[in-house]
Amino acid sequence: MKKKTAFWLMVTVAVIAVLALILSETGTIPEWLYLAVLVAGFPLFVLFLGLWWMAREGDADIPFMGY
Amino acid sequence: MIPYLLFATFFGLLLLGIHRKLIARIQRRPGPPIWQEILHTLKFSFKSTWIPATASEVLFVSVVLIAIGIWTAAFFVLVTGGSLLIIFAIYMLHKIVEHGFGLSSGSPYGKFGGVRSVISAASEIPLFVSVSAVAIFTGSLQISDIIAYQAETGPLLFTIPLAAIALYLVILSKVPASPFAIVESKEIVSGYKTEHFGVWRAGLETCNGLKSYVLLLTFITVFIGALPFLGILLTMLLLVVSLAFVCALCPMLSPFDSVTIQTIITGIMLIYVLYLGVFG
Amino acid sequence: MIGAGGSPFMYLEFGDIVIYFSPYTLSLFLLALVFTVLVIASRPERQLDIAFGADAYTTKDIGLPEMRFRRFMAIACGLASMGAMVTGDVFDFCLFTSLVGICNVGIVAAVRSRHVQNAAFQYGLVALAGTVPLFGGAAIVAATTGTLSLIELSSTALPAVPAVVKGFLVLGVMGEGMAPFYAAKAEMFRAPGAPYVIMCSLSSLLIFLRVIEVVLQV
Amino acid sequence: MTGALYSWGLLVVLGSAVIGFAALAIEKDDLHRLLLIDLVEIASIGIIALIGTDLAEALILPGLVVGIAELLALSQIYLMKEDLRDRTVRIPKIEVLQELPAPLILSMILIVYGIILSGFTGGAVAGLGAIFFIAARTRTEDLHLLELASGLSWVLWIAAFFVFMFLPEYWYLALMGAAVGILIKVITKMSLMGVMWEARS
Repeated sequence: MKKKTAFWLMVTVAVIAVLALILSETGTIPEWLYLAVLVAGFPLFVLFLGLWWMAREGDADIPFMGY
Repeated sequence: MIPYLLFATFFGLLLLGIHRKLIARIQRRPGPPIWQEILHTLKFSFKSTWIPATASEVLFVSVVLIAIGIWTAAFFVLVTGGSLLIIFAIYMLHKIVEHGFGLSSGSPYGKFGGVRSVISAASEIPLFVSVSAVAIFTGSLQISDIIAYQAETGPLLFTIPLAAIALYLVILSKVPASPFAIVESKEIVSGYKTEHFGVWRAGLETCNGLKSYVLLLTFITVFIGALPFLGILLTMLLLVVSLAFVCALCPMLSPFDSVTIQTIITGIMLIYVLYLGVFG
Repeated sequence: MIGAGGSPFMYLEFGDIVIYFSPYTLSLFLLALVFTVLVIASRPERQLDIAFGADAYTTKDIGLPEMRFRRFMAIACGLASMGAMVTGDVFDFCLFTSLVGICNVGIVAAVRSRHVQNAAFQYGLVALAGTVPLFGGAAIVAATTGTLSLIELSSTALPAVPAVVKGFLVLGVMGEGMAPFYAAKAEMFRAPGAPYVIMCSLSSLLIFLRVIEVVLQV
Repeated sequence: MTGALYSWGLLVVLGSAVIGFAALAIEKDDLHRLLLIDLVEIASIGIIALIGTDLAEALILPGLVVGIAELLALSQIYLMKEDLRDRTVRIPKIEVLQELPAPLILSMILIVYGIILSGFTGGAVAGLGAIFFIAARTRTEDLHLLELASGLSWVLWIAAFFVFMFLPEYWYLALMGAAVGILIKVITKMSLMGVMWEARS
C-alpha cells in the first residue's frame, strides 16, 4: 500500500469517528451506532497509522524457519 | 468514548510494562522501563512490514483488525453496562484470533502456537463457572444490574470468593509470562505471533493493551462494583502487582500440566457452583 | 432467565419460527459473518516444511479441486453457524449444530493424508454420537413444555425443564463442536489451508457460546 | 396416564441408547463402529417419536435427514481412508428378481400404495417400489429423466412454500403442491440412490 493511500484512509477513518462523536453528542444518532462506528474504525485507524508511518513496497519473503 | 478508548489502550500497555518490570525486579534483574510496552507498540509501527509469501493475505491482515475490533467491542460493552455473556464470548473468541494469527502465515512455529491456543480452552471453563455463580446471586447478567446489586449488598468478592479466584485465574492465564501461557512458551519461538511483525505486531500490541485493561476492569466491575475512576486505576495496579508476583515465582507449565491443572480447577469450581445452586 | 444476552431488539418471524437478535446473538452472528466473508475472500496459506538433511524448505500447496471442496465446506459451516447463532427455536438450533458437525468433518476430510482422514473419521463418529443427546434433549424440552420457541421458554409460566435435559444439550454440542476437545488431535489442525481450518474452531466455539444462552433460557 | 407412559418409553429408549454406546465403546473396528453408530442414532429418533404428536412427525424428518447425511459423509470418508475404490456391487441373486413380471407388479403395488399415503412416508414407500423395479433390471437406466423430475418436484415444493408465505388464502393449493412435490421428490431421490449405486458397478 502506498504511503499516501494509507494516510488518506487513516484521515478518513478519523474524520468519520469524530463526526460520529459529534453527532452522538448532539443526539442525532443513537449511541450504539456511534460505538459501532468506533468498533469498526479503531482497528482500521491503528493499522493505517502504522502503514502510513512505514509503508514499503517490498518483496514478500518466506516465514522464519529456524535460527 | 474516543478519549477513554485511547486512554484504556495506553494504560493497558503501561500496566503490561509495569507487570514486566515487576517480574524483573522480583527476579533481581534490572528489567526494561515501565513504558517499554508503549515504546514497543510505537517501535513496531516504524518497522518494515510485508506479508509473508506463503501467507493467506486477506486472513493475515484482517485477523489483526478483528483482534482490535473485538476488544474494542468488549470495552464498550463493559463501559455501557451490557451483558457479561458478551464479554465472556469475546474472551473465548480471542482464541480464534490467536488461532488465526498462527495459521494464516504458513509458518510451522505460528501453527504450533495457534494449536496450543485451541488446546488451552480448559482455561475458559472457570470463566463460565464464575459467570454462572454471579448469575445465581444477582439473578441477571447485565453488568449494570450487577453493579446495582453490589451497591446494595456489598462487593461480590466477599460473597463468592471462589468465583473471584476463578476469574483471577482466567486473567492470569492470559497475561504474558504466566504459568499457563503455553501459547507463548519459549520452545515455539514467539508462538502465534512469530510471523506478524512490523505494523501487524503493533496492531497486536494495541489489542493486548486494550485486552488487559478490559479484563482487569471486568474483574473490578463484577466483583468489587462501582469505584471512582482513580480507585479503579489503583485497584488495577494492585491486581497487576499480585499477578506479577505469581508470574515471577511460578515456573511456566508444560501444555499437558497446564491443561491438567486448569481442568482440576474447573472441576472444583463446578462443584462449588453446584453447591451454591443447591444451598446458596 | 430472561434475556441472558441482553434483551432482544429485533424479531424476524417465519410462521411459528422466530429468529431474534439480542446484543449477544447479534455479535456472535456478526463474527460468523465476518469469518465466512474471510473464507470466501482469502486464498489458502501454503504451509512451510523444512526438508530434512538439506538447507531447503518445501511448501504444501493445495490443489484446486481440494481447495474448492474445502472452501465450499467452510462456507457451508459458516452459514450453519450463522443460523445457529440467531435461531429462536431449540430444534432448529440442534439441526444447525449437527450441520456444523458435518461441515467440520467435511472441511478436513478432503485432505489427502491418512492421518488427517483417520482423525476426521473418529471425530465424525463422535459428532454422530453427539446427535443423540442433542436431539433427545430438544425432544424432551418439547415434551415437558409443549413448545420449542426460546422466547416462550424463557417466560416463567411454563413448567421447568429438568436440569438433565440442559446437560443433554450441552453434551450434544460438546460432541458436535470439535475444536477444544479435538485440538489435541493435532493431525486435524495440521491439515494445511488456514481459513478453512479456522472455520472448524470458530464454528465450534460459536455453538458453545450459543448453547450457554440456550441453556440459561430454557 | 400418558405422562407415566412417556416416562417409561423414555427410560426404554435411553436404556437402549446406553447399550448402543456401550457397544460402541467396546468395538474397535471402524466399520463395525460405523454400523453401530447408526443403531445409536435410531435411539434419538425414538426420543423424538415419543412426543407422539404431529410436531414429532415434523421433527423426525429433519432429524432423520441429518442422521443419514452424517452417515453418508462418514461412509465416504471411510471409503477414502481405507482406499476402497471400484468395488463391484452385485445384484442379489433372488429368484423373484430374475423374472420381469414379478418385480413390476410388486413395485406397481408399492408405488400406488405410496401415492395413496402421500407425503414423506408415501414417498418412501413408492421410492422403495421404484428401487425394487430398478434393482431387477440388469441394464443401466437413463438418469437424466429422474434427475429432471427430482429437480422439478423440488421447485414445486418451494413454490408451494412461497404461496404459503405470501398468498395464504390459497393454502389448499399450496398444501397439495407441497404434498405432491415432496412425494415425487422422495420417490426420485430414493430411486436415484439405487440407480446410481448400480450404474457404478
